[in-house]
Amino acid sequence: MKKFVNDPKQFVPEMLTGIALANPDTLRYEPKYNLIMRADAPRADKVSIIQGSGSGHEPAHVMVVGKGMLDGACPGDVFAAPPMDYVYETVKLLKSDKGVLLLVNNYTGDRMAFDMAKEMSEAEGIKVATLFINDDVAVQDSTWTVGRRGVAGNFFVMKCVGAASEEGAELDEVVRIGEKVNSVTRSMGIALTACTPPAKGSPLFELGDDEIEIGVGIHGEPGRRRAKIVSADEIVDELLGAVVPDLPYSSGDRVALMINGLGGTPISELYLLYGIAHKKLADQGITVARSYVGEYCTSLEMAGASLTLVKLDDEIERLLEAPAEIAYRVF
Amino acid sequence: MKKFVNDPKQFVPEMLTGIALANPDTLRYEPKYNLIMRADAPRADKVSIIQGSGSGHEPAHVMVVGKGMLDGACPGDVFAAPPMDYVYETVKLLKSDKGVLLLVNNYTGDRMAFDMAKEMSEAEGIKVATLFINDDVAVQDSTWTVGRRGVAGNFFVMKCVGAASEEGAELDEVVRIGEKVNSVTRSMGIALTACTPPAKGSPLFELGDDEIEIGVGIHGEPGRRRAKIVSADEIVDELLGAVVPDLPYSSGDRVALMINGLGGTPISELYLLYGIAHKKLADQGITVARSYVGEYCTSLEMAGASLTLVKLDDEIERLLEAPAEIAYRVF
Amino acid sequence: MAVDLAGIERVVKVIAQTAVDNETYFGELDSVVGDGDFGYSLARGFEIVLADWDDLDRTDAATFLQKVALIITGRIGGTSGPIWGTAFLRAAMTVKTRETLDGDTVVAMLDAAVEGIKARGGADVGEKTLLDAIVPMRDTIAARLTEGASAKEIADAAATTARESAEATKSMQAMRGRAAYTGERSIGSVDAGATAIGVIATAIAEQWA
Amino acid sequence: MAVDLAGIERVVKVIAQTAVDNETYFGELDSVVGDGDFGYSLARGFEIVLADWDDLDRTDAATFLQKVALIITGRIGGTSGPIWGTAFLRAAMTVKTRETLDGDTVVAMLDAAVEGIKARGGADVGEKTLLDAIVPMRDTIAARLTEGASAKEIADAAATTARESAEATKSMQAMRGRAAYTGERSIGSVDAGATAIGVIATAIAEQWA
Ligand SMILES: Nc1ncnc2c1ncn2[C@@H]1O[C@H](COP(=O)(O)OP(=O)(O)O)[C@@H](O)[C@H]1O
Ligand SMILES: Nc1ncnc2c1ncn2[C@@H]1O[C@H](COP(=O)(O)OP(=O)(O)O)[C@@H](O)[C@H]1O
Ligand SMILES: [Mg+2]
Ligand SMILES: [Mg+2]
Ligand SMILES: [Mg+2]
Ligand SMILES: [Mg+2]
Repeated sequence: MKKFVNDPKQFVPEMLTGIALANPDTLRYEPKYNLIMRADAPRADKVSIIQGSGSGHEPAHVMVVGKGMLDGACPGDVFAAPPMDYVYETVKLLKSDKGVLLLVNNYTGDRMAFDMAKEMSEAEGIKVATLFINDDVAVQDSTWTVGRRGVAGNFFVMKCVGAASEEGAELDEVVRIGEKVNSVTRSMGIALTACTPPAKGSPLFELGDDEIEIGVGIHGEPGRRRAKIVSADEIVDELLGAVVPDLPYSSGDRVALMINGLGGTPISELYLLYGIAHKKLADQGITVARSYVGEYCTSLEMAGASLTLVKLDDEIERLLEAPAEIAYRVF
Repeated sequence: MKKFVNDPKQFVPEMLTGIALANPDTLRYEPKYNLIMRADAPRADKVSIIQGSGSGHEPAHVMVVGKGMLDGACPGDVFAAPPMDYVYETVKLLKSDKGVLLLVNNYTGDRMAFDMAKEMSEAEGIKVATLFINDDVAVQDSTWTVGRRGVAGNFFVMKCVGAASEEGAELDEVVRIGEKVNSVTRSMGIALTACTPPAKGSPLFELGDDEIEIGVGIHGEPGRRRAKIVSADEIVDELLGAVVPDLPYSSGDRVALMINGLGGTPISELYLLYGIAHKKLADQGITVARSYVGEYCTSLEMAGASLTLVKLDDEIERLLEAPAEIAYRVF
Repeated sequence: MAVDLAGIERVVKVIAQTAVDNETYFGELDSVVGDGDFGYSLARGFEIVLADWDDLDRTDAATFLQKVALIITGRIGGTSGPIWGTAFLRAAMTVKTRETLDGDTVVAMLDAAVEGIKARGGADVGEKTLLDAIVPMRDTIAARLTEGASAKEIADAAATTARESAEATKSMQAMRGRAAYTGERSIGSVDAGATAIGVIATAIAEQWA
Repeated sequence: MAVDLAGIERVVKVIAQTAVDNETYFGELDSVVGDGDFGYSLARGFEIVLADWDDLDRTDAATFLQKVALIITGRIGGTSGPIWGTAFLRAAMTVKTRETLDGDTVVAMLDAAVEGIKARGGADVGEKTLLDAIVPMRDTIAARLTEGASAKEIADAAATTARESAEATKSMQAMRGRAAYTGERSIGSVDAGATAIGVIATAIAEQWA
């Protein structure tokens, strides 16, 4: 394994320390719960927005804490949902009169930790709602009850509920918006390489020099099927072919298009994919009105990309446009 | 080779097409010269800032075109300085009464193309200045005349001259600022893996599973020496040990600290390095007043990172803080 | 008389030590069609059980088990935290109303744990989870008890069944947890959670030697 | 009488074709201590020379060479564009004042090219660049001319010297260009530019067969 790491067990705490040191004025770090929270949270006039999830998806979610996005993120270790305590203590630290919204990427472990924490918080009189994000079309939800996974589309849910809560919207309203955004968001990913959790020290799966995994999640778990590497055009066809018909997105729709890097793919390749997808959507009469190209939800250093579409309406577009200030930034 | 690519010869044009499609209102693309330029440039009341360099360093430089940064970037192919024509035509398209500033990462090929283009432009009465960026301490400049290389520190030069030119500063003043920033900026990089130019299809060098290259540049060329992989702490010591004494940066200084990813290293690892470096600088009495963590100047999909320090003064800090809007963005 | 605390302690310690010792192995198992964190998660939690060992409240066996359950729930991430935490909590509640740590008590504790796991994760036998090792193991224990076998014999038989049942998950398709996302590709490899139960049961049986 | 256009054309075409044919090989050479783009850069430029071939201005040999130089300078990136472009431009200027494409003219063209390359890139012989193949080759041609050798003999000797001189760059430390950044590590591998000169000179000599 070649990574910038000291003791692998300290990988997450040391990363969180870096985030905190880089943003001393705006963020606060609670090491006991892997918690990165806004220094000015909780605010009585704002619903608190909390994400958990595992680590290894950075910038999601610890680097998107800030004005107009999350109030706090309390990830578990790499690829592990947070222990229930982390969520429960985070809710207590961030509780607000307006309520707390827990954003949960839809996985068994995350659901259980957040459900348990919600129950315990409610028993203490805290107003809590949960919202499960499940944008991944690679997974069909007929056979197993937990259903589709939450992947990079979670960015759009976070952005919109973050903006709405910043404007002072009530919990119900914030939940309505988040559910709407989730309901019009679909994603699909492709991996070119596996990834290596620091504590494991070796790749989670082996891919041949000419192989790709189609329909991967964001935890280094294998995808739905393996295929030979093909051209960027064909890869975009594969992704759009899965995503577009699923909602479906149709001629006349305005959409946001995200090409998300999974961690090891340079932004040059992501923009190349973006250009192809933008044109192919235009050919279908679908207008890309907003573009998102870069890393939003990664799988450690996995090379690969996911494509996300969000069907826009005036409300969503306005919330996506609203200003936000987070640790993940250029300047 | 596993990359998102169609015909490798079209790698750069297809990437540039993606950038243009993602930013239809703010950017213009001139395919003949690999040129990405601001849609509102040139402006008679503003010095035009132009970068060239090779491709493969994205977001530098084609994705940092925009308000407060570059007016145009006309890269060559992957790792190749732009042909002289690209620069010359770009200067003609972006010429302004206030003048044109050419930012050149200090490499033989880049210097020659920009010098020739400058001569030809001046012959046509265009006011042109060049500024060579050479922040890399890995290269000593005693033996060969072209001297030190320009690497990720170029971001700070671009940011400051971009901000100054946006404020309407005259060419001389913009050059003074750029030269000052360059003179207080030092960088050093370490690679964990080699990188693969699309047209080559195989890695530029081979690194063993437990080896790193110390003092690499940003073109996949080998570094100054090879070593066994060590802990993140020791890597930061190595980088700071080369960078800090070079200017030198001393106790009492306020600095900007950049941990730049070389393309394949996830931001989690970059923040881990950041935290370590921030603390070690504090131990030496050096205050990190501004932080930059992420990808600024890459080497395709190379895993690795570089560390850059900029000694701050009030003027530099003000220019770094000034607003900017570029294609490389989160929201 | 309350259930013998020493007996509970001994079993818990074996479980904790086995989880810590098998971190890498359990992680490898979870890498095949999962995300590789199972070994790490268990080890980080049970490591704390061992570290806090001397300070755990030992008012009675139930209280002790409850404290262990709290550490697990609070400190283990992923699916395993809630699942294993719930199992320990339910077992603790069973012990509360029992007098001795005999075979019947063990079966009752396992029944409670199984119900807790089912309630928490919605899984049932045959869906390729740790239930596919625990439930057959529980049945073996119950059957041998009726036959009047010795504690040692029962422990050995339980371990054998747990191991064999874990091995049998190979042919199952995962219907729960992260492995389920891989669909039919999950067939052909054993379930990590079930295998862990087999390893732990074996370690427990070895204590009787 | 002006210099024979056909002769110039033939040599330029061989150079262009050789650059295109050796894209991968030249790229590999530049990968050892450089950035691997040398083959790609040359090929992309000379590809255009070949594509535009029929439309190039053939008013006279000097004009023709000048047009080629413009394509090279304008379309080849990296260090090679300015270096090779300058070399062709200087050679074109030499031809302007010459009557025939004889041995003396060739030597004069090479001298002009060498001066151009030195002026443009600041390098000199012994610094591990293409100069280390061109300059010895030029000296061989001049020497054989004095001895009264035939054109074919001279071309063969030039090719041999270019190849041997390129090979001899192996023991040099790079003092110019990107390879110089690797310091002593550049010792032990041939220079890409010098080797290209050897390959091209060999291809030209083969035309005389
Ligand atoms: N819904 C469920 N109910 C019970 N056990 C489950 C369930 N889902 C998964 N498991 C068990 O958990 C094990 C994986 O644990 P862990 O790695 O902690 O989960 P994950 O990483 O998927 O969150 C599986 O091998 C399986 O035995
Ligand atoms: N200053 C220089 N003067 C003349 N030739 C040079 C100089 N620097 C490098 N070269 C030649 O150029 C070759 C590399 O060309 P190229 O790959 O285009 O350059 P780069 O990628 O370094 O910009 C070297 O092998 C060497 O022969
Ligand atoms: Mg997990
Ligand atoms: Mg180059
Ligand atoms: Mg797991
Ligand atoms: Mg080169």
